[in-house]
Amino acid sequence: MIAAIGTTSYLLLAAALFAIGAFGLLVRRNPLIMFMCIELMLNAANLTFVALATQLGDINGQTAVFFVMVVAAAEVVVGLGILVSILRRRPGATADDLAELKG
Amino acid sequence: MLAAEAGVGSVAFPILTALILVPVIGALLVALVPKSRPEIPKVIALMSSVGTLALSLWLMASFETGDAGFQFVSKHTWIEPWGISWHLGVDGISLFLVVLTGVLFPLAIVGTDPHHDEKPFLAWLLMLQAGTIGSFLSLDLFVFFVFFEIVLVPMYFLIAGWGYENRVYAATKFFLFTMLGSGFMLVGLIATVAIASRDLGYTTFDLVEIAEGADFAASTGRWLFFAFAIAFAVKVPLVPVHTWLPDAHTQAPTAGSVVLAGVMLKLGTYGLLRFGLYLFPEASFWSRPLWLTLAVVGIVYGAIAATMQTDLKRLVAYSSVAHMGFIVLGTFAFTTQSLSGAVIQMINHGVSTGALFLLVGMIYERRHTRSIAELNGLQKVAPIFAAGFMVVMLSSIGVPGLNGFVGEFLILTGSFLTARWWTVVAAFGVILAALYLLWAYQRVFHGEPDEENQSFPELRVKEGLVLLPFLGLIVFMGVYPKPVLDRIEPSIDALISRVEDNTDFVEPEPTIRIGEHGGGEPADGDQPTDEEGDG
Amino acid sequence: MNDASFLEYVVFFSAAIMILGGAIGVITLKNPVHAALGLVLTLFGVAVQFVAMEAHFLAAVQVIVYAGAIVVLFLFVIMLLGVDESIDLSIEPIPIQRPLAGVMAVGLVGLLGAAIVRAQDALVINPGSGIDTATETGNNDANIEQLAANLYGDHVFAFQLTSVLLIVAVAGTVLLTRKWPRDTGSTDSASENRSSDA
Amino acid sequence: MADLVWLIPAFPLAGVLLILLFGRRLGDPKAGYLATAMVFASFASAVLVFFDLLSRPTEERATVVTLFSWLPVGTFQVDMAFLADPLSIAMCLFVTGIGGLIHLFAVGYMHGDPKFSKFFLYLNLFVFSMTLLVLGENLLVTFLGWEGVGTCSYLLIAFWHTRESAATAGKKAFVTNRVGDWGVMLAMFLAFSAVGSLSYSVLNESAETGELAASTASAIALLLLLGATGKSAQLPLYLWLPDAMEGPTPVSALIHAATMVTGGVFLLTRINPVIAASYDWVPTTIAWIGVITALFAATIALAQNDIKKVLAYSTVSQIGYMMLAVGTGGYVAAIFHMITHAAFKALMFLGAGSVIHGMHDEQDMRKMGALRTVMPITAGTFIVGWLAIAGVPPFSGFWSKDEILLFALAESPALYIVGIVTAILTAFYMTRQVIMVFFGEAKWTSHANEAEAPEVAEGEEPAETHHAHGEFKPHESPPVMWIPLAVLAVLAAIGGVLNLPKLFGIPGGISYELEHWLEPVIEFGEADITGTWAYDNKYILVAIAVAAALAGIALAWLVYLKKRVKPWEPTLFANGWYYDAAVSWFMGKPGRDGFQAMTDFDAKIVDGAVNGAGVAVRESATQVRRGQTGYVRQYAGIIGIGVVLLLGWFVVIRGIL
Amino acid sequence: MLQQLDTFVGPEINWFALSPMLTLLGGTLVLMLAGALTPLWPKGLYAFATATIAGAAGVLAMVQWDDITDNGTRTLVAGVIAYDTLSMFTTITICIGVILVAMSSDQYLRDTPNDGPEIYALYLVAAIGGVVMASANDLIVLFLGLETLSLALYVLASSNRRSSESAESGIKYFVLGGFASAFFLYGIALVYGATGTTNISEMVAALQNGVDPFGNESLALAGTALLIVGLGFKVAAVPFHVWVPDVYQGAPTPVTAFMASVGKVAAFVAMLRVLVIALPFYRDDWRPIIWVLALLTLVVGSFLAVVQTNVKRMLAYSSISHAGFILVGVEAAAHGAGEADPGPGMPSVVLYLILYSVLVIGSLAVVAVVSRNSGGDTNLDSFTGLARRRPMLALAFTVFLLAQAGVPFTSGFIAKFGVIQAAVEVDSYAIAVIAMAAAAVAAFIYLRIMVTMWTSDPAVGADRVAIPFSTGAAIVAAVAFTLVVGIVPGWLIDAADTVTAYAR
Repeated sequence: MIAAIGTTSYLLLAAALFAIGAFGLLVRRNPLIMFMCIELMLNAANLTFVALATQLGDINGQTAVFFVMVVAAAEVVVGLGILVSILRRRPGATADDLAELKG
Repeated sequence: MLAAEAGVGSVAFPILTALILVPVIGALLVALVPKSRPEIPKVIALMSSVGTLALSLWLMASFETGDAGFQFVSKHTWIEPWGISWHLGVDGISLFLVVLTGVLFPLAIVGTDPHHDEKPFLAWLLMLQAGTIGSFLSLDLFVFFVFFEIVLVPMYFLIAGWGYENRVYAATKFFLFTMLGSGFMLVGLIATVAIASRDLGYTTFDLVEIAEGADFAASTGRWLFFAFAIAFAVKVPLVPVHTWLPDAHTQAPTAGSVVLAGVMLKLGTYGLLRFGLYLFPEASFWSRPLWLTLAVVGIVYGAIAATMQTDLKRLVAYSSVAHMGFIVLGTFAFTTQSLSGAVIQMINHGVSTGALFLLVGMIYERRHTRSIAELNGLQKVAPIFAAGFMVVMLSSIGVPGLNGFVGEFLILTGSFLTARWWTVVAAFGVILAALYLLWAYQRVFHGEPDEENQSFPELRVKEGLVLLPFLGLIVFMGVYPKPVLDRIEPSIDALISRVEDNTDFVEPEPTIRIGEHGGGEPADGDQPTDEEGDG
Repeated sequence: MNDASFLEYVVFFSAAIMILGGAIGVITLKNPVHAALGLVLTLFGVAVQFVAMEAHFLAAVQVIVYAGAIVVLFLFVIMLLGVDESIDLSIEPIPIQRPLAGVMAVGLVGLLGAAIVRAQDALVINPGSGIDTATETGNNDANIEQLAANLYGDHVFAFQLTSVLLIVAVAGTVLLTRKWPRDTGSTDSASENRSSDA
Repeated sequence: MADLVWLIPAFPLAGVLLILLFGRRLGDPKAGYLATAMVFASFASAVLVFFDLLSRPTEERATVVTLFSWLPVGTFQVDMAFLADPLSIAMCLFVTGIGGLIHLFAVGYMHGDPKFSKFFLYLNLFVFSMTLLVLGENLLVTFLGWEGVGTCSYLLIAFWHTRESAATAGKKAFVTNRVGDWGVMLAMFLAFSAVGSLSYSVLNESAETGELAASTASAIALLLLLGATGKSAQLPLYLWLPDAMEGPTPVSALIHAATMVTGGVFLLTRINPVIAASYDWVPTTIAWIGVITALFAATIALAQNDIKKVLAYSTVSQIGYMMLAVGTGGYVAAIFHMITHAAFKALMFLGAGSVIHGMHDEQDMRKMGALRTVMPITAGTFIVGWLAIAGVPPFSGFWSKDEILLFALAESPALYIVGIVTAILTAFYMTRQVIMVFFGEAKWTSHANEAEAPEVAEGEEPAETHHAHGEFKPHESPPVMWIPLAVLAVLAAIGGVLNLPKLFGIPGGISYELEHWLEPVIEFGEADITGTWAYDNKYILVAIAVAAALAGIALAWLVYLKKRVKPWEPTLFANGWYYDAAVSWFMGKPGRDGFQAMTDFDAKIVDGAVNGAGVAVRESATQVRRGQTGYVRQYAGIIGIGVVLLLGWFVVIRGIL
Repeated sequence: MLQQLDTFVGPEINWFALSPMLTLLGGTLVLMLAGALTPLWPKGLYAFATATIAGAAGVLAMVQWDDITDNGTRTLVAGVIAYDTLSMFTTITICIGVILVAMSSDQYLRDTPNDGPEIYALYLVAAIGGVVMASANDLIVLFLGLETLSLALYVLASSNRRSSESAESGIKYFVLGGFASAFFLYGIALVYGATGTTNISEMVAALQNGVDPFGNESLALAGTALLIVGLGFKVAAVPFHVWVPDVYQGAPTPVTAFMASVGKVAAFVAMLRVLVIALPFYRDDWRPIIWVLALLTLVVGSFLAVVQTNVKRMLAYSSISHAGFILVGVEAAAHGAGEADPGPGMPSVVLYLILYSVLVIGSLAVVAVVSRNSGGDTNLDSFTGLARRRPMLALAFTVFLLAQAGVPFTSGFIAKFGVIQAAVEVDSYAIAVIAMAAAAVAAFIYLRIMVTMWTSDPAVGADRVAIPFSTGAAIVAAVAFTLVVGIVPGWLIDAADTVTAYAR
């Protein structure tokens, strides 16, 4: 049914999104935005899943996406919980500020 | 062919297992004694070690002379899925090493006292005894490795806990050095089993079964042999992997040094015999130029290094390097004389060097220094002590009539048949031995004592009693080694014929002429001077 | 090319622009709020792509869960902690970090792209049972029903597992947000438990 | 009867054990008498064995007594066995006999020494080892004795161990001997690999039957020669003997003159068939080593002032003669000279000891003179010894030396000439000594303090040794000391009867006794050189020899007594051709540095490599550790790079390529 | 519509087979509910309850083991869960881990103070996640299990809110973990694209009846790479180990123990599932990678451990080098992957896992006790002269350290021996030798700790440590296990050997 646009295009788009997310996680210092970057990567995976599901005509791919969304939600909840518990004590702390443990 | 006799003379009472367990139990008991009873541990330790000694003597008494095979064999499945069995046995090669272990430990326990924490000290010592005896008795690769490895722990703690100024450095060096070596051995050992299992059709760690059942391709066998040999070379130790020894000896407490020199170094040479020649005859024969060279280098190198030492204990340690070199030389010369000499030299070195370390320890007790420069004129203030030292020293030099000579001479005589030029060089070690020991003796005992040494106490009765067995052994083994040699020889012959079966090596038999008295074997027509398989 | 395919092109590329643009926004915008909005843009773009691939249910969930719940959560936290724009993106304290990131991003795109491109002409078309879509079967709920059947059929275990996941989230947040020494914290945690178990 | 040969070593051994146990209780002088008794008992048993052998037909004069099997390993069977045959018994007789006398002397000499009993312990141990050496049935038992006497000499030289020089001398003696022992050991290995046994019977037999390849025989002979040069103080290993004079004088007499030092000659005689079986140049080598040593030592003796040093060098020189004899095939002559030399040299050493004793530990001859007046017995006996060594007929030395020179000439004129020159020198320096000590004017009346003569201070013995004596006045020694002197003097005088040649007047019946006695052991005798010019013109040789002796004496007379000629004592001689100095320098400087270098190599390079490995681990770890910065983003970066690498491997290398 | 619902039949669910997980889940709920409703439980009851629940789960797993030996392996719930001894072995291991950790947590949490049902509940939930990972027969399920475990660990890591280190470790772990699991998920997607399924059984089938080996391979390979990244992160394989030192050091000590035991176990078994069981088709592609990872992990772990001064950090690095050892086992398993007899690789891995888990929990329990009176300080100095203050404690720690060093008559030796044996039997000698060398290097730190404990006198004022009962019990149990297995390991080896008959 995807007559004109091949799955490959979707996959490439997803790959790009994934790479951007990964890049962002490396360059951004604000933990919140790092979380967002993780979300971007997860979405890239989702996009890949759906595209491949359509390509393969297999519903399991879409089901997987559903689970990923749940995971993403839980992850964000936990992550933000941890983050809040830290930033309450140290407002405006960036990822680089949290580097007491090293070596 | 050794397996054939396996089980001969095995008795109902598992004496070999008992030999290992008695010290272990002793150690546990010692460890369990409450702190409030400080006098008990020594008693227990003494009892258990003397018990071990008694067992070992009984073993020697009931040992079948003239039987080449393993005796008192006891074999029980241990780790079934891996084909590992608790397989113990003793033959002429290991018998006297066990006895030596049995003799040395009580003396070490009586003759030395740790300055603190006697309880753990004794416990570790007994553990060490169990480990060494175990590795001498085990006929299963796994069991051997286990014991070979476990002895590191007590020794480590003995050195690190009761040693002298640099003890931690020395102990760590010793532990890591040996562990690195045995790492190779473990891999080689498992590989041996894996490859043997392809021949045997089943997996077993049993030394005898592997030795009899499996035939390794030449190249394979050589690799495996080297994996083993590295570990043993470190333990012996051969130059250039010897540098842990001087530190370990120098820093170890007296008992530690005695045991280390007395029995632990023998693990290496014993391993070379049992897991080199016996398990990989082809490989060990193929590689003998290397070993002979290393041995000779060790003899000369160790002697030279010993000459220039300023620390008395370090000097003795380096002399050990030289002496162990003789043993390796004899091992890889593949003649009845050299191998018997090697085995008996293990015993003699254990006795002489053990005694030397004991005496040096006594000196340290009295003067709190090991530096040769700070000692002088001791013979004037302590003649009896000096006399004892003199006898032990002469035996270490290898004066005929004392035990040191027997081993060295047999080794050299035998080696001369198959490794002529190596022997010629090795014989220089005899000269150097006299040089470094007499020089040291002169510096320490001769001359006028200065005021620090004026008050050097004479040999105490207890010390004398400890020293006496050593002296007795030194003289006895020097004058009448026959009983020992008779028990060693059959196993040695079996070993050599095994080498002959697996290689093109033929032991050169000197022509025996008519009119020769004494029971020499019938002569075969070998040209005496030719050197089979040499070069 | 016919209109339908043209339309698809339009949809695809516009959505792709939304996605990438939003993503770029997320990683470039200094203000966290703006970044969050960039994220929303991306998520919508993805939703659009889902629709284009006739995964209507997922599209809906995408919008509701992601754009709705998650981003709101983000914004909430941002507000809670107060927006700070102190972080200056022009400077990078860790020297080799950006080159590193660049190498990684390029590498990812390049290698994944290579893999995808190599795979394209070999991708098997519809070996599976096929996906029921509203366009094929007249039934508008077809996708939902199929998804449901699959969810409660083959993937029922996974579905139940998600509840465990949520328990973790709940327990975790309770643990993290509780005040020490213990006081009122217990009651609300209990209520959350009940709700999650339902 | 001959089976009781084991008694010969047994008695001294018993003495050793007894003194070891009760020595301190017996104390001075009982311990000494016990030891002496033991040695004489051993001598008695030797005599018994001797007569037993004598009672047998010549070819049966060899008995092997096996005590037990010592080192039985496979084909290598060595027994603790004794061989009682003419040679060994002859040796035993003079070893135990003279040894006993010296023991007796020592009782007096060592009187008052705090370690009196220990001294006799060592002395008995020595006699025990020496008897083992000579009685050994195989090379190994001999070697046992060989090393034993070496050890005893070490112990006895360093007897006054608080004296640095004594300790050093002892060590030097032992180590130098070890060099020789190296040769002996190799000889034994070679013998075993060649004939499969170390027993003399087998070895000699195979040599006679020619089974022993000439090459092997030569190798064995030369290696044993090396051993002999060590034990018998020949070039190049002689240098321990002069220093050995640090020991008490009886020791010098017993070990370093009469018995031990002849061990090498004995060994070579023992294996004479092997020497015979080896290449011709081997005996020649032995001969030249002997004769050169003889000359060399004689020259040094010319310029010595220490009464014992002179005797020491003369000993070296005389043993040189014996080696010459061995090299030229005159084994009988060698043994003959060995015995006579044992007698007169022991005599002279004891005399010297008596002098030193009387002079209160003065050893410098320049401080003596005219002592005949105060110690007549010593002087008399010493003079007998002097005449003997100088080779004045009919004293014993003359006969033996003459025999040796005969063989030398038979071998080659060159050897003979050197030998004669040495004879002249011998007569010269011995005369010099006698004059300096017993004649001329007494220099001891104005006894200078020791400080003047350094080597005297060195020769100083612990003061407590002679507390017994009062203020200074040379005096005759007690009977216990001069009786042995007297006995030895007799022996030295008449010792020649052992082996009189067939010369004018001498009835054939009593000639060549020793040679006949040694017949079974030594085939090669004077009979083999008949027909040589030398043999046919014995008389001329005798004449030359006598002339040489008298010439030497006369010359010394002129120089030292009549002072007609200025003494010629070059420092080169006084310092022993600087040979000792050179060797000591080598050992001390380059040798020691080499050892030190090797030791440093061990510490720095070998051990350094080990520690270096440890440092390397630590360093590299410290470097890598820097990567663990604690920045979570950098961690992510590391992970990301890892991802890229993995993808690279899978996609590119495995997938595309 | 209605009749559609009628036609729908869900998969039959073998509740008994799922009972271990259900037990753990039920336990979680009970803990949280009861803990919430009755705020003040008697001290230590949480720990006790947790241990009991875990124990019950473990017992059930053993019961099922018998069932499997009798009736053979199968897959459950529409084939997403593998019902075989591999999962049971792991389940038991994890349960043991939970029991020991719970026991050693009790006093620690009360000191923090951080006592309460949640942490224990999280232990149990995480255990569920681990069990699911280990027994998943479907990549999606595996991913969900992974996330369950990870999320629980993130929270646990940062659970000590008094300590900033704990928080830092939590956030670090979370960010990196999310990062890694994103890769993992993307890898699943790609593999899904290549094989058309996420179910391992179908995946193997699809790959074996060879979907076009040229095109899809690239997708599958890329997917494999990303899967390895995700799993490598969890098992702390260099270079994906970066989080380990910081997180292990920062997290509360019992939690560290939990990560090092349960986390590692689950991750490694999941790795076996994904690589050895699911992707034997590509084993020649990923085996070299495992080889390299093993090498790097061994070297980096051992070397960096040498220069540490903090005991927890030392143990973190040593756990990395242990992971290297286990990777050697995985590499060995790779040789026989997919064949009828996969060889000794997998058994050696699971054997190592169970033995190491007990060791590391025991070691960290000791650390926890010691750090109690040194104010949570885990520097090497706080162990000075421990033998004088607490000989028994020092002895126990010595046993653990020796075992980690691989000294005979301890479980550690058996573990190493098994791995090396596995490697050697498939002729990968090089890595075996490297592993032994690395072990020798790593032994240095164990010696260092021992020396500090034994040969130096305690600092002035260093009082005797009070050993809480539960922790003491845990330590004793661990020591006993270590020594018993060290001396009579046969039964355990037999058990481990059965895991090669896995369901798929």
